[in-house]
Amino acid sequence: MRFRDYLSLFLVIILGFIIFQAFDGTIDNGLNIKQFGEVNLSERTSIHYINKDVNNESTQIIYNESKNPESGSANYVTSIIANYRALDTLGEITVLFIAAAGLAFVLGDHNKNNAFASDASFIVKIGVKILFPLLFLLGIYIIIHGHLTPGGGFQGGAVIATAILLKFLAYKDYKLNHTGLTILESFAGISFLIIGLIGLYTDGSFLTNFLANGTIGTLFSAGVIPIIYILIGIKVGAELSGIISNLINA
Amino acid sequence: MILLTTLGYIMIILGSLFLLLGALGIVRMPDLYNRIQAGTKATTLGALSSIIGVGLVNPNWFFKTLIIAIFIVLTNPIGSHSIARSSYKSGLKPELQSEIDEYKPENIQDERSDLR
Amino acid sequence: MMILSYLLILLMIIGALAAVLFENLLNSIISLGLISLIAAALMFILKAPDVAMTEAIIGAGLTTSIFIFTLIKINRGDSQ
Amino acid sequence: MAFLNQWAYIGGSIILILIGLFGVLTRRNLIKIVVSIGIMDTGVNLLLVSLGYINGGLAPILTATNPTNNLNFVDPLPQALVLTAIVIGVAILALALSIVIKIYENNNTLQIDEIRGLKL
Repeated sequence: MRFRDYLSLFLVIILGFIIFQAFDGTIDNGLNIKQFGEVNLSERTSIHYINKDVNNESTQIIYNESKNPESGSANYVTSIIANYRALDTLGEITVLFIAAAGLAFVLGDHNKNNAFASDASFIVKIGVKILFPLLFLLGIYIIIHGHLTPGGGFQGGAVIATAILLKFLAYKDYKLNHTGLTILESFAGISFLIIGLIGLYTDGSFLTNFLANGTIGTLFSAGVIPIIYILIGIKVGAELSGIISNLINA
Repeated sequence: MILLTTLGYIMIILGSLFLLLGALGIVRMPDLYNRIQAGTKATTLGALSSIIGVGLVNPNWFFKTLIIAIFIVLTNPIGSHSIARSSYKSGLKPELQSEIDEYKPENIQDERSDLR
Repeated sequence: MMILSYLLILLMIIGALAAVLFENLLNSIISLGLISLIAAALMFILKAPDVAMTEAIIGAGLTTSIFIFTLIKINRGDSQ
Repeated sequence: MAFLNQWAYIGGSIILILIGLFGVLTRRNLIKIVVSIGIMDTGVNLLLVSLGYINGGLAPILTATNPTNNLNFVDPLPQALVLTAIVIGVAILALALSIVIKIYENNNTLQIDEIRGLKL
């Protein structure tokens, strides 16, 4: 440990003391941070999200019975990501795209030296041959059921990227078709924007839920939310696969 | 119904016993290859039986637990095989030297190189 | 359940100290994966299954493999 | 025990952030610095999720066993924020690692003391 280390330790301890003061719920510090677990949900705006009705009075929702609430997905996290704050999600996948493009720009495009000297063993090859379609199917299942169960586009896209990572681990000459990846990404992004613009045209605000909502809790429900989540899944899967492919073949 | 629940709890207890045995094996065994053997075999059986036990206790989840069990059966042996192979290739010697080393490249009679 | 979560938090802090203080790069990368896995378990205890799934897939799976590919690249360059 | 009940999650994640900050400030290996940034990322995510927890709350998903919205759910808003933050985090780590690879190719070292100039 040199002098710089002790100085950093001192600074970090001072900063930690200040942050702990800010989170102390017994002091009235004007930050409205309650004690752990004592949050009153009605003091936060998200109580409207819980009632799935921001514009009108709150209603009661019953699983498998209620028809046409404002955002018809049974998973509240999905209805926030893909409906109430879908503009944030659009910005987020833009950030993801910029990071992937920056990685490809920095690493360059010489697809010559592979990361691995030889193929994996026979057992791994056979295992990947069985596991790859199963993992791909699991990813698609997670994406499609994003509005009913935990999961959705981000998780399913990451599962699909993991399946492609397994292919890279098994075969040293495995290459992804980068043109196809680009087409998939562009298709997903443009369709997201077009769905938002259709909402702007029909109901007067960007990314409105303009399709019929259906009964809450069934597979064909929640209007545009499953479509948006499928597009997010395609985009996230393509971009994470592209990142992995660029890192391996750099 | 009570029968299924009892069976499920028995399987969970059995599975955790196998997991405990696997952990003991990892502490007790002398080198990496023995540890992989203890860790993988006992852990696969333990995780499998406890997951099936969960599916029996709550029958709504049975098919999902079956899918998880299939994934464990497929991935766990492949992973431990890769670990053992890469540690052999990077030159880790076993603790107890044995005379026969069938995995050496000159000892393999078969011409197909991808069987190694 | 609460005792379990306290133990997990303690293990996570020990893992973070190990990840920062270890000299070997591979050890600290594996410690980072361990931290992500424990954080996924804690988020499941905090009733956030979506976040737990994401953290388990991305934090423990993809991040670790990306770091290890970087290590492979750098060692390959070192030997040449 | 009441002290632990209140401070375990919040304190643990703040300590995680501080450990990551200490690593960023003191380590000299570039990959070690990126690992420390990853630790800070995990700590921030855990802190945000634990701020939305409610004692005795349920996971914010309507199912056949929790069929109505009158139940006591935890706050879903921090969860949605953290869900996007994790995906952005892995992309940013990958970008940082690609820059690390380039720096290694140009300078043949990872120690930040020995890197002279920015000859990219």
